Amino acid sequence: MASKKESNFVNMVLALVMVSVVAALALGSVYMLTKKPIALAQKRKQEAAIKAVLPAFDHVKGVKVPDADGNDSLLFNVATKDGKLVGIAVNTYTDKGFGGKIKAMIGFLPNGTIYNTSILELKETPGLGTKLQKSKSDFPNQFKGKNPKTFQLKVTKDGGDVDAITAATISSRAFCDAVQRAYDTFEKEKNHIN
Amino acid sequence: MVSGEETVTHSGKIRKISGNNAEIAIIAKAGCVSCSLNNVCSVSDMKEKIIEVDLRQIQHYREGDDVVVEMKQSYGTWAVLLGYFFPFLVLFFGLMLFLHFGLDQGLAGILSIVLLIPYYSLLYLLRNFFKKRFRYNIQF
Amino acid sequence: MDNVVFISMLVLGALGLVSAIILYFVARKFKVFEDPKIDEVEAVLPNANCGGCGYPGCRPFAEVTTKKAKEDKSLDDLLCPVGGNDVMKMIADIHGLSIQERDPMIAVVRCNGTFAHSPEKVKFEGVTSCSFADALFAGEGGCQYGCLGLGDCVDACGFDAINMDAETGLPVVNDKCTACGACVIACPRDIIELREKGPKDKRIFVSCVNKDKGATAIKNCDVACIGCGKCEKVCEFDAITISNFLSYIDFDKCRLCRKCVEVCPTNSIWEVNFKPRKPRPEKAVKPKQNSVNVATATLITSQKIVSGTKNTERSNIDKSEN
Amino acid sequence: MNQVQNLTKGFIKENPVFVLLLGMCPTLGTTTSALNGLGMGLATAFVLVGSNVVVSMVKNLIPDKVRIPSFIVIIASFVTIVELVMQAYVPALYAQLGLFIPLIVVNCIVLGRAEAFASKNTVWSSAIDGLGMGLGFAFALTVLGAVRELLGSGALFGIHFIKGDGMLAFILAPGAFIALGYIIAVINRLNKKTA
Amino acid sequence: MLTISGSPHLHGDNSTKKIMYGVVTAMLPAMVVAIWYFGLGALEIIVLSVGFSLFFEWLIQKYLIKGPLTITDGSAMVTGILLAFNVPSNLPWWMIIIGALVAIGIGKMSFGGLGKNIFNPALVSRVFLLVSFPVAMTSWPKPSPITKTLVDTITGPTPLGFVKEGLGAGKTLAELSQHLPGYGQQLMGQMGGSLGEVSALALIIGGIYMLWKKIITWEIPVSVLVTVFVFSGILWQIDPLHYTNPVFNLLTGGIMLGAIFMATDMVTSPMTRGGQLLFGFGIGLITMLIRVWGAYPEGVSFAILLMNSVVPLINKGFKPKRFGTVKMAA
Amino acid sequence: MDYFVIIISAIFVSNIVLTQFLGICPFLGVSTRISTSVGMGGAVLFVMTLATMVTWIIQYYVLQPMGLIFMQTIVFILVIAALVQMVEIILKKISPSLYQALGIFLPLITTNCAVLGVAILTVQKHFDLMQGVVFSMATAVGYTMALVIFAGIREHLDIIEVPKGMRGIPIALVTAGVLALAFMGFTGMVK
Amino acid sequence: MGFLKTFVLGGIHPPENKLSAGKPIRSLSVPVQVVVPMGQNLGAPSKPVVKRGDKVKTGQLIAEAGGFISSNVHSPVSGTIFKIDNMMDASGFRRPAFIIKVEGDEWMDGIDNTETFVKDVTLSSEEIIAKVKNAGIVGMGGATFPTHVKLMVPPGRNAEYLIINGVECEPYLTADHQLMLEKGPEIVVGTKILMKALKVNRAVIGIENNKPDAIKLMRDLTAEEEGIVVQPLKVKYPQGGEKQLIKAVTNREVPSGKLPIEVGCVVQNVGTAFAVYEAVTKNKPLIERVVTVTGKALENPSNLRVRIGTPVRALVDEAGGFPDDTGKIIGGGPMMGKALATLDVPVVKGTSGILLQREEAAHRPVEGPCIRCSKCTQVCPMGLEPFLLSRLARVGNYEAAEGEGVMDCIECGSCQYTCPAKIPLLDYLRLGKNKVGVLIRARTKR
Ligand SMILES: Cc1cc2nc3c(=O)[nH]c(=O)nc-3n(C[C@H](O)[C@H](O)[C@H](O)COP(=O)(O)O)c2cc1C
Ligand SMILES: Cc1cc2nc3c(=O)[nH]c(=O)nc-3n(C[C@H](O)[C@H](O)[C@H](O)COP(=O)(O)O)c2cc1C
Ligand SMILES: Cc1cc2nc3c(=O)[nH]c(=O)nc-3n(C[C@H](O)[C@H](O)[C@H](O)COP(=O)(O)O)c2cc1C
Ligand SMILES: Cc1cc2nc3c(=O)[nH]c(=O)nc-3n(C[C@H](O)[C@H](O)[C@H](O)CO)c2cc1C
Ligand code: SF4
Ligand code: SF4
Ligand code: SF4
Ligand code: SF4
Ligand code: FES
Repeated sequence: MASKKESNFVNMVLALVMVSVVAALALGSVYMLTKKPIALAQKRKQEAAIKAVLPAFDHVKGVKVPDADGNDSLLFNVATKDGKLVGIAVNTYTDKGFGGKIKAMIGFLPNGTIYNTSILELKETPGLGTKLQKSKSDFPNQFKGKNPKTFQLKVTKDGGDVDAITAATISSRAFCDAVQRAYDTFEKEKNHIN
Repeated sequence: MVSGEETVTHSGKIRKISGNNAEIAIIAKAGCVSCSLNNVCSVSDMKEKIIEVDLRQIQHYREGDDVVVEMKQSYGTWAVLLGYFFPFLVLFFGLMLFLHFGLDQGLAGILSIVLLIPYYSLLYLLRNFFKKRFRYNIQF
Repeated sequence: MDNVVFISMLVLGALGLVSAIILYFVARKFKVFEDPKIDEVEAVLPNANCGGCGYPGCRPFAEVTTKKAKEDKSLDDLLCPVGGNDVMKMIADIHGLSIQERDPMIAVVRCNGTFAHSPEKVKFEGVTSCSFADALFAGEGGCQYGCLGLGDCVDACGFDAINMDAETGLPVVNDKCTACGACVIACPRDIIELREKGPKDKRIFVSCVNKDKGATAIKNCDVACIGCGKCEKVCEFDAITISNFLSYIDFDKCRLCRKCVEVCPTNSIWEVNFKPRKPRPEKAVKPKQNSVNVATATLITSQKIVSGTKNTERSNIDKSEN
Repeated sequence: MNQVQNLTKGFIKENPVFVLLLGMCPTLGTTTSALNGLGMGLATAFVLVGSNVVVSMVKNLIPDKVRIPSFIVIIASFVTIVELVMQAYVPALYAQLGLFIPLIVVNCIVLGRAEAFASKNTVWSSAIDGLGMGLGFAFALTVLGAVRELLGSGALFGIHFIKGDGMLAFILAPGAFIALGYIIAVINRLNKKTA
Repeated sequence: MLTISGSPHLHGDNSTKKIMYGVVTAMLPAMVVAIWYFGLGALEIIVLSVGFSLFFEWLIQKYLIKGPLTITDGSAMVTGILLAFNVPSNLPWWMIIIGALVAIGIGKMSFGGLGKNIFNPALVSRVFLLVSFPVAMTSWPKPSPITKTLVDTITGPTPLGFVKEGLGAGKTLAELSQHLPGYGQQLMGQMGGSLGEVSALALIIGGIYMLWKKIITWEIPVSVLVTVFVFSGILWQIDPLHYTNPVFNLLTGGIMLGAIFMATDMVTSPMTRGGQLLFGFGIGLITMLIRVWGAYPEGVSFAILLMNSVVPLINKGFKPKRFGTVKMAA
Repeated sequence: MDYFVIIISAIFVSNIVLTQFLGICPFLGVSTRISTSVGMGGAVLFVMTLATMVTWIIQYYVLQPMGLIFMQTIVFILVIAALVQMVEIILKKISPSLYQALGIFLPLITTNCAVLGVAILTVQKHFDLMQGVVFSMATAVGYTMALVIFAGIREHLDIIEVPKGMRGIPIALVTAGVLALAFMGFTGMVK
Repeated sequence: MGFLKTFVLGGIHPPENKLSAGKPIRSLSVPVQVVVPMGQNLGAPSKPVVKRGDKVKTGQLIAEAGGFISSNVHSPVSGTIFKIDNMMDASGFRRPAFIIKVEGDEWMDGIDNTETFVKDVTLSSEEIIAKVKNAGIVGMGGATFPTHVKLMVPPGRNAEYLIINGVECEPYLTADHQLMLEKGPEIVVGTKILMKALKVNRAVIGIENNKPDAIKLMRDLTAEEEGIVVQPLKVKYPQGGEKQLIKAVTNREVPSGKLPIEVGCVVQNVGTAFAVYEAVTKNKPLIERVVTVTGKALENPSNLRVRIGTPVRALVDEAGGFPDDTGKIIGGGPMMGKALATLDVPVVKGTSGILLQREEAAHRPVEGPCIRCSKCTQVCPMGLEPFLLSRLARVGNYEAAEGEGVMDCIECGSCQYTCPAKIPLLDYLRLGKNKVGVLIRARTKR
């Protein structure tokens, strides 16, 4: 075994600095290497979400838009095909979930009809509130093709048209709130887009 | 309480005796006693702490002896207050104050950390007082 | 783009520098020297932390041996009873020393007041603790020296080496015993003794601690030592002494000739791990226990002793029994 | 000890989670399903192997007093690499594991093996050791994840065996503690029997 | 043969068994009400719960702990009945079996059995079930005298759940209260809820019986109920439109059951009277916090469990007064 | 975010130990002394707050502007390790007697996991500095609370006969589980 | 009568079963042989001053105090010292004792063996104490603490109250009660002597309310006496405990670990007061005492006046013979008494009663787990937590047990009596006290 380096000042500083520098070098390089894939992955995720809630398009543009009450802003993903507006996917949210914030993406056709919805982020109870997700239940399907102008975005218990998830009225209500927020903002802003 | 004040005890070992002072190393029992690798888990803390004890009353100890160090519990509470809790207050209220004056967050943060310097200087000035106050002795 | 790599090297390098400097000073402040041999010794120790060595645990023992080895160049009065000679030899090797081999010891229970020999006169109800019962009364069989059978020794043993025999009501030591001595301390009646194991595990001892006069002793337990002195007389090696009506065999002097065993009128001298004797007509009625291993050693004769043993009242030699 | 034993001891006998009780936080925090547990376990295993190898390579260049910080830097580098790679190629899993990936850096097992084993042994045996321990960790997390998933949602690796849900409590925080508690009790019993 | 033992040589005639069967007796009125309103479903739940509680206790003691069997001491029966009292009467049968396993296995035997547990076993199980099967655990059959329930069961919310739902949806109490049962109905138990919690009157009768038999002391139930009353009273005074009135808070939900039968479990409550008062106060307070601001409509179970966890601390803080520890004025 | 919400959330609703799963090792190995648990809480309070402040400043004034966010983990852990040691050295230099008293009183503060976790969470949640400080303070309080409750329970478990197989860690975990179950009652108290 | 004085903390009401109440004290004839143990007091055993074969007279000193806390022993009979040997005592241990063959009943000179009542005493405090010491008087309440030591108030302390303990709170026992009824005047004189010895001017005779005849009699007898009052007390066990009695009578609390004199009180049993009377006025050493022999199966539960050293068997025979279904013989009362292994043990100075329990009553009920009902805590007169202390003793955490006050336990047994889980709490507490005692001794030795 080669003899171990002694713990004197110079050795210590040298060793640690060397280790740090080499580590930084390695990290920096990996970072450079993964930078693109990471960005790509993120973009893909967003695009996938948009794709899921809108009909086919070839171009998408993100616009920040002040929301209906003017307190916050929502991201509008304006999708066009051959330069023609296909629809807008609205990044919306609500704070009224059982476990707090729920983030969702709602796709509106230009006439205000909901094309599809998807959940981006939620902290609801697994097995209950998580049924908001498409993979877990039919709940989100009832929004497809409905126009909030005629379709009351409220659970039936509150006199609306939405059938709540059994034992997850709170989450259902919250989801309605998120859609409503998106719709209100959409209605307000749709004419300013483009 | 009749049984007198509660005390904290800690087993340690006499490292060195010089004159009336004994340096006692106490192996701090890790918070994670359950962890069998705790002796290598030293990212944030020392394994061994050296404390000094006045040996004037009791002479029959030798270096390497295992002893039990004893301290009144209230001293421990005071030590935590002085060593950790008050500096926390300094940080917290310092930050509040600086932010209140509209300083930039980063600056306020740095300044409130800098505020610790006068606090610790104060402790430094008081060190002889502490020396008199905080007493430990060897049990039995 | 490369400058991300560069900056990160710079930042991390600076951080490394600062930490190194801090650590340097920390290291200087908190320098502690611990002999690496301590670790080595600790590694060979059984890590039972039983305290049999007289130190609070294995690590302290390792420290003591290391210190002794350095200062006195000898490990002679240190012994890890659990590890025995083997471990002590390993420790000595670590320090480059040699040790004196020691005869292995084992715990023996010096009471044979089984349910048969010392029948219950009263029934005890209460916590199963010998030390509690000892403070309360003399014992179910009436012998105030004998085993209470509530197993404080069993609880004390960290090696599962001693357990209560349900049939006899006495503790039995098995060969897991490491002679750590925990049971000796635990017994409120000083019944358990550490004795040399003897060659091939053979040993002879008086299985009784009753200091009553013979007549009284025999009233409570028919295998009690009555202090008749026959064994003392017959022993050619001066290994036996009698005091307080109780015989004691010094294991350093005993040569395992077994003469005393034969003369004892109450069968209170035990031989362990001897081959069975050739049956001798007059002794056949009084078969000696002749088990091959210690575990069955308590299965001794349940035969009644013919009473009428004369006991010579001796002046009390003021010598403690061991 | 031979290499095979080195590799397998981490599974039951010296399992870092069940027996040594290390790295409890990720163990409890990431095992909502068998897959998540496996992912976390493998990430940790990678860091373990990587840091063990590097530490054993540089062990003689590093003075004792800066041993720990150097090891931390090395470990943290590997953790960051894992972070970056997972973000890039398995973003969904990364999102699930969240905070616990950077926390690998403070996982006692990693530093513990670097300090106790890699800093004294050859590169090859350090790699084996890291792999053994890492796989043991991954195994433990997978088992716990599987138990929780099975009881909590009636599924295993995402495949459902029953209609509807199981006992949701097992997916939630309390179930993590309770399930691990009983698993450790069982393992203790097994180990005692074989010992 | 004579017996030797330490003093005392006399023993009082109270026993664990007497205490436990005393509790069972005290629960009879509530049981009758449950069966009257919820029908044979309630009976079935009680029988299953008690049966499996006893079974699991026996199983674990016999095969896992290998200790003495104590299923006859009545404590498992109390746990079983209280577990049944804490679930809706239409709970699927297999859930109640899981509940019994959780109560006895996790809540009680893991700690070593009777007297060793820190948490109330029936409540551990109830909360476990609530968290695991929220749907089944929150669908309450509407009570109706026994003749009708045999025909069909309609599910409806508990008054507390109803109010919470309604308030959450932005309605005011004035609108909601028309749909709530009257005080008389609340007292008798004609409202939705777990099968043992509905009739305050039956529970109070049981409580008085236990007080009379000296099975429980007044400190815990009284402090729980007073705290709830005062706390909700204050809120109600502040804003009667959004906070329910104190009487409503006392008569609905599980507060009576909790205060009288579950918080008083001697195993999991403090030893001294001062400690018990604090314990009761804590339960009342947390219950109200959850009722008013939490996600769950009812918080008694959580409150009791939370306070169970601090019982060791309370016991440390509230020691009996030791003789000879006060300085005499001399 | 409202400070009140942050505090309630960090102490009760998302208690660091019982729902976030951070700092479990010291939590499980906690001593049965209640006073030491409180003392440890005090130490954690200071260390967490200080660490959060420093890492927050580094995050927003160094890493982000320089585009080095990817180095967060490595920088944070180094900074935290150094900070903790520095506090110790300073205390020792300034008043040895005070330092010694702490040494006897407190078990090791090996809560790296929780300290680093809180630092990262503070950044992840996009708190501003004051919010971050309040968050770490409340987290420490929640941690202390869990520690103290557990110390009490441990003391109880020490004197009863827990079945052989469950003794030690298993029963501690099950107890923690039930405690977490009870803490679920706070769900939804703050949104 | 809810307003009677009593102590505050805890206490229980076991069934009284005073079977021998109202039975006049009968003198038991002198047996043919007596066994007089050398150690009959709390403290050091006494040292013999006679040899085997010596002739002794009734009341002759045969062993003298072997230390400060020790007492003289006198021959209770006249005859020959047959042997000085180890003889079985109440616990079955063989300890040194005199075996005296009785020959006639010849008393030492100077002892007034008549029943004449002497009222006036003119001795000084020191003389009284010397007489008490010579007479070998020890506490008759059960603790057998040498009385003269109690009478020597340590310097710096001041006795204010003499409390005469006529409580007899133990179920079954009636010896003190009957003694008060029959020897009231003597007890009053004894009290006055004790007051003089202690130099106090206040004495309280505490009697539980279940002995109204004794209260009335003592009231009448002390009506004229300055400074002596009779205090009726609510019936509650263990009112007879020294600290509880002081609390009940004076509302003072003896501090934990301290002696009654700390609060200016000295407590003496009525039997002790009577013995003091006899010793001081008639030079009669402590050679006989009143013993209650009782039990549900006994034909004739009695209060007997017997010589020290008489075999217990003789007492039982006098009370109707040994019933066949006896399961336990208890020396003392059922709450604090000691179980005896045989009837062949002598009556000693501390024997206040012999209680025979039937087989079915003699056994401990089956122990269950503690249900933490806190009943034991509620009844503990010392404010302890028996369930906790017993657990600490069981797991061997004796330091903690000490901190929780295990040494304060007066071993009254209230906790164990009350416990619904039938846990042998007091066994564990005694175990704990033993071990803590060892700890404390080890500590003070250092
Ligand atoms: C553990 C647990 C988790 C829950 N999680 C949710 C949830 O995520 N979303 C939800 O809307 N309700 C949830 N609930 C149910 C609510 O408390 C409430 O009962 C329900 O939302 C309203 O009842 P309803 O939907 O049957 O009308 C949960 C209940 C429990 C016990
Ligand atoms: C070591 C010791 C010393 C005592 N010293 C005195 C004393 O100086 N004065 C006194 O009045 N009583 C003294 N006592 C007697 C006790 O106060 C008490 O009366 C005795 O233990 C019997 O009380 P009991 O029957 O309530 O247990 C002493 C007792 C002991 C054990
Ligand atoms: C629990 C308990 C109960 C007692 N009950 C009596 C009693 O009923 N009568 C009595 O004279 N002494 C009783 N004693 C003894 C007294 O404490 C005390 O020793 C005695 O009154 C002192 O007087 P003496 O030294 O003359 O015996 C009791 C002691 C204890 C600990
Ligand atoms: C007054 C009283 C109340 C009780 N309450 C409960 C209870 O709420 N839940 C339960 O499981 N057992 C209860 N028990 C029974 C018993 O104490 C319980 O099973 C123990 O907690 C198990 O160790 C109660 C017993 C009594 C005497
Ligand atoms: S039997 Fe005794 S000496 Fe032998 S190992 Fe056991 S305790 Fe030690
Ligand atoms: S040998 Fe001693 S300790 Fe062992 S059972 Fe007998 S009396 Fe008890
Ligand atoms: S025996 Fe001791 S602990 Fe029990 S009640 Fe009496 S004084 Fe209290
Ligand atoms: S009386 Fe018995 S069951 Fe009740 S707390 Fe005391 S020891 Fe436990
Ligand atoms: S404290 Fe989090 S892994 Fe150990």
